[in-house]
Amino acid sequence: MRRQIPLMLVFIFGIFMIFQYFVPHESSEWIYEFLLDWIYIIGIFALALGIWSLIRVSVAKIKAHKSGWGYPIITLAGLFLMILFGFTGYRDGSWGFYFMTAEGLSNPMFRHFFDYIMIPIQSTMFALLAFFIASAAYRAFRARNIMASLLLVAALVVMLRFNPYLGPIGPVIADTASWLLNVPNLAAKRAIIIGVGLGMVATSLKIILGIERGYLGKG
Amino acid sequence: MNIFDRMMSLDRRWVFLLLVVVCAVTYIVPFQVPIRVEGEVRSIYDFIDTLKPGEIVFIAIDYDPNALAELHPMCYAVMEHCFRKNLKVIVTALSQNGPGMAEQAILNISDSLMLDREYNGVLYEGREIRNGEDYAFLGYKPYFALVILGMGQNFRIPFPTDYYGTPLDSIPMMQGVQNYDQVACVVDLSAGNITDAWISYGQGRFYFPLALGLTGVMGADYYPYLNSRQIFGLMAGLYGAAQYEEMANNPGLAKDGMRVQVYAHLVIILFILMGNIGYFMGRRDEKK
Amino acid sequence: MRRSTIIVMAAIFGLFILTWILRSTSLASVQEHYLIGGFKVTFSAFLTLAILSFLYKDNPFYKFAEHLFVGISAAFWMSMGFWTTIVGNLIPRLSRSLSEFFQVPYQPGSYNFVYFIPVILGIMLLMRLSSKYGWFARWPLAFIVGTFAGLNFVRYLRSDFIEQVSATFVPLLVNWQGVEHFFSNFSLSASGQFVAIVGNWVIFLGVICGIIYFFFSKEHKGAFGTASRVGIWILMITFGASFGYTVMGRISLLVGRITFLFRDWLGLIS
Amino acid sequence: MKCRSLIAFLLVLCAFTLTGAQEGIGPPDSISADSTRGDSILPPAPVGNLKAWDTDDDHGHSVTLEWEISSDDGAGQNSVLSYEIFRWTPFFMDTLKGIRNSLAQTEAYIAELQAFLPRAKKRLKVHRKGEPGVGFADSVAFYVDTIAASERWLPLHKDRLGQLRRERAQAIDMIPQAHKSYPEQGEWRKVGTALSGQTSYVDAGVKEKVSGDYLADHADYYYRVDAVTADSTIRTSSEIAGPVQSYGQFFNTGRIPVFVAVIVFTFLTVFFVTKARRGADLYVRPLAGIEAVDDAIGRATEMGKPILYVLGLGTAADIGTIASFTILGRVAKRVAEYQTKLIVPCYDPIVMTVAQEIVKSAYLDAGRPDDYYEDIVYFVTQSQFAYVAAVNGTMLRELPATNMYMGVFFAESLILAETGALAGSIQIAGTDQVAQLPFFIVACDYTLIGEELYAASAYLGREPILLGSLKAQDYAKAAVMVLALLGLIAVNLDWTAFTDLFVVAK
Repeated sequence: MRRQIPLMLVFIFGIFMIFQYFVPHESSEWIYEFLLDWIYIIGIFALALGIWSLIRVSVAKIKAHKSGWGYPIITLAGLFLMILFGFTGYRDGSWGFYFMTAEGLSNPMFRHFFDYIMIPIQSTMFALLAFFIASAAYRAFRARNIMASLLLVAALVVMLRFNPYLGPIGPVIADTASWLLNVPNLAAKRAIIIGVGLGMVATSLKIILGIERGYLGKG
Repeated sequence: MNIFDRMMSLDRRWVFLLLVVVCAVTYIVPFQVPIRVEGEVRSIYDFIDTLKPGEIVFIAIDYDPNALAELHPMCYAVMEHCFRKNLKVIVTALSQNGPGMAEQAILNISDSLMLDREYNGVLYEGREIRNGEDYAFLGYKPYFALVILGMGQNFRIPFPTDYYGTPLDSIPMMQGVQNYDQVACVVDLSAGNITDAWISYGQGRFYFPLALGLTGVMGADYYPYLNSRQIFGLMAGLYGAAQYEEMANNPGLAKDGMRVQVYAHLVIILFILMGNIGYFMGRRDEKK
Repeated sequence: MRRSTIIVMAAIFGLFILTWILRSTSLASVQEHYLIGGFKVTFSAFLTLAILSFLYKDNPFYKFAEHLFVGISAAFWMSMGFWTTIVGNLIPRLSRSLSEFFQVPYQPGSYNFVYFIPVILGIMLLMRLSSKYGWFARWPLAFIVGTFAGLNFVRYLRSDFIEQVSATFVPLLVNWQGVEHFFSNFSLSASGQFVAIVGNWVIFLGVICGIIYFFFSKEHKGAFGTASRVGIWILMITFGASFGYTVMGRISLLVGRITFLFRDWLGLIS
Repeated sequence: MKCRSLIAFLLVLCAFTLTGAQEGIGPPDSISADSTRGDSILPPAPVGNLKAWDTDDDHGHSVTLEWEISSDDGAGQNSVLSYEIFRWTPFFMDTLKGIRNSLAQTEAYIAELQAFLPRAKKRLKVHRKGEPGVGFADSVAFYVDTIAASERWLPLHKDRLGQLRRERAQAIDMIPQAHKSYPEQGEWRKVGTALSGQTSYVDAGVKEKVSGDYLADHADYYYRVDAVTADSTIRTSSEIAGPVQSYGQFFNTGRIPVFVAVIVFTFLTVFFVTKARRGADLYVRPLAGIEAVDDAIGRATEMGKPILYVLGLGTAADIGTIASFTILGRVAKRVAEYQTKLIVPCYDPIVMTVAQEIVKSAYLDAGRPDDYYEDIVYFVTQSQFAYVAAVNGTMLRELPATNMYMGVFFAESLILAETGALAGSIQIAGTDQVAQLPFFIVACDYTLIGEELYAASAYLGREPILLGSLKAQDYAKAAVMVLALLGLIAVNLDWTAFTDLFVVAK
């Protein structure tokens, strides 16, 4: 009962979605749209579970009083402040349970926290990639064997494609780089995508048929 | 630990430090890097450079502000080149969010034309760029494919008036200018499918010389048109724009960006080479 | 706390105040609330530097930024999810009085009752918190997994399988106009016929060798092994080239942050 | 005072709509002569052979038109710039449009009144509390009156709304009937434009009945196509095509190739799984990344350090994440057996829920339910870089012996892998995101490339059933190679009948 019903649900909805793909009729589209709407709604309930988990882990750390126990307080403070800003707002001369108004977000603090805390941290985290791409290249691009050498040479050629100090070999490098990016790149990506596609299809089928049930907690 | 081991196992913080210093310095200090110019950009420059004063270049600014970083440098470089050569320019903006941005670009370029400048050893005196005499800004109309087709008959069909509401017949430089036949070439700067319309409905039907300025990712898809001679030139991305600036001897936004890129790439390549030299030398020592 | 830590902290706090004042004074002629404006920019810059300091090593400033970011972003997505999905999508279909409370237009319809199902499934999911009825949570999970398994099954069969296979059908002799034409117009230029032909051969053979590399149930020996090795070589070349190609975009991101620090915060460049 | 005039205006508007004022029927699209044209154009030749039919393989509400281009398009006078498509529309459609407009207006008024009432009541309270002064009695009385009036109007408006909705539903049902009156009580109206050179147009409406773009099924439609020159007054109409009805289909014939693939693939999988179940011995080649998993767990145990398992940014709907779930199950079981610490930070709350379930059962299976605690798997945040920031911190503070990244990853792949390398952990990655593979390959010790991620669950479990499905995948790959070869031959011999088999309708 505890395992059979979920497996049956998986089978029924999986088969339905496969047939739905071949039926263009309106009724089939309606059901499809309903199902996708449902999933979004369930996702929000799950988010409540997530927030609960975040709070519990933070509280546990604070209680344990291990080193760095103060930081989870910042997490919780940020969380509750932002929830407060997100759920209350000022509209038409009074504070209340608002979010959007015709002019935009009803609570300016929500906007400020987004613009001046989330955005700078987010873009700086993203910008860390510039450093990590350099350090990864330095650390890993060693011509140890054929495969590593191919990786290294291809990367070097592409990185040199617009270098102005190469003299007569410059144009050759640029042509080679664009060939590498257009030809072998296409072939390899297509091979991977076909493989990934087959893997996805096979895994989906195994899920629908109840062969793969690792996601239910048993292998 | 000998020097080769050290070259191999340098603390990555040195990599970080050198990279950030190089990026910041090359960004702030305005020195020039040479840019290697490729044939497809050179042909656009040469085409415009050899036009006689008074001839008309049609510049289609068909991108939104979100593609501004890559395409604005091209717009600035090409349009300033045209004005310096005393060519006349017709500008359209067929992308919905583009007209305001295009107008601002024209005004900025007009401002910089007030100054005396020397390019490629030739002194160009500053002059005032006048709307209606040096350029006509036609603005935006929906259904770009239809607009491009209509302009093949007469510019006055899709644009009875220009962006500012002046009838085209009252604009001095539009006197006797009916359609693409009176235009020396069309330069389309675009980040989307308007390019395809220019190729198939514009060039494909009215046979005017067409050059493209595209974003970096789009570039590769349009090389076949170069081979089939449907377009006579192509600039792709920041690098394409930097090449035009290089030809025009007028360094701008693109060359600023490329300066950082060239040196940042060199730093990374340098570290890769260092690691490998250390690796090979270290292995040779071991064999001995 | 060690003495050196306290000194560093104090120095950074001092710098923060200093740049705040400097930034505010430069804003004074432009903005009405220049003190607040200055604080906002300075705080953003502080957070930017806090994250960058991670490159040196883990430190209290990074920890501060990290923990703050986690809390705020979790709440951000929760608010967005609540207002867009629950209030925007669900409530207008469930209840007139709740719609009026949230001031969203009520959307009556004859199939609205089905929207009670995701609510029930959502509540089942919340039962995870109970140790006794936790297994009910598997029902909504099964629903989601099953629906998407069916969806993905046909979707990837089309996009990743049929369409990719048919994209591999390429002419091996591009623009073939006879042997004589081929040799008389032979050139190694990037746009020439020879390069186009080689390109298509590489694409076809590359795809085949790449697929051979992914065979699991056959030993990679002999000719099969050679093909599989060629396959992984082509994969490696591709990975190297993609890596090299990405560098440019990543550097641009860093330049974006440098612009923020030097122009928007310090005002050193215009 | 400004507020007062607004309210009064609102009430007048309410009364106006309640009287049932309908938007007047506008004049048909007028065609204005283009005065800027000097030279005259002759009327072009009309398009030929206009045909109209229900669009194939769709949900209905759409009609396809096809014609032969005018002889003055690209040839002859070369004067045709575009084709304009006209549909005969009964005047009844204007009545329907009127109902739709009134409905929208009524809805807007109700919303405005509903927003106004609580505000006005609040104001009234404030005014009553306020200092009695000039105009005090006036404003209180004013608010009392307007609130009373609004409360009176509101139910009336709501009734009107219900009535309008019923009217709209009836009117929509009458659309097919109204089209029967052709050619009386209606006129030709433009529905779209095709550019010169084009020979077809799809008049696609939407299926939502409340929308103004709704195109009813089972109604008789008539179409006409005008060849239009630069001067839009100079045009020539075609012959009329129709009547034509649109309707939905129950099978999309354009997707037959996918259908065949579904059947073949399902058959292959079922066949090999059954064969494997009967005990046939199946060989699988070794995968370095998989063999490293066991070693890595052993290493972590020896070092007394934890194992970090990152499920990526995928949702429970992504197959990559589901493959990762299965691997997590195996890893968690070994970890429980070795009594090593496991850390699983999650990005998606549903993924977290599933992962908790999996790890819990794995500990149960390993016979160590007491070692399990809920916070092995925890939620961080649903924001990409906040999640990365937190995982980075965890890596440098907990110093795990092994980091495993399995599932769906985006730009964060390299940030995670480089930080992990900095912490000195052994790193095993696996993803189906082609764009991120280069970074994992470069920065991690072992990487499962694409399909290998899906195969990993079968490898780790060594269950014959799962291995059987690997065999099916290999046969499908062999089929791909054969098809690719055949397709190649077909393309080179211009054998389009074969390549057309692979064309799938969107």
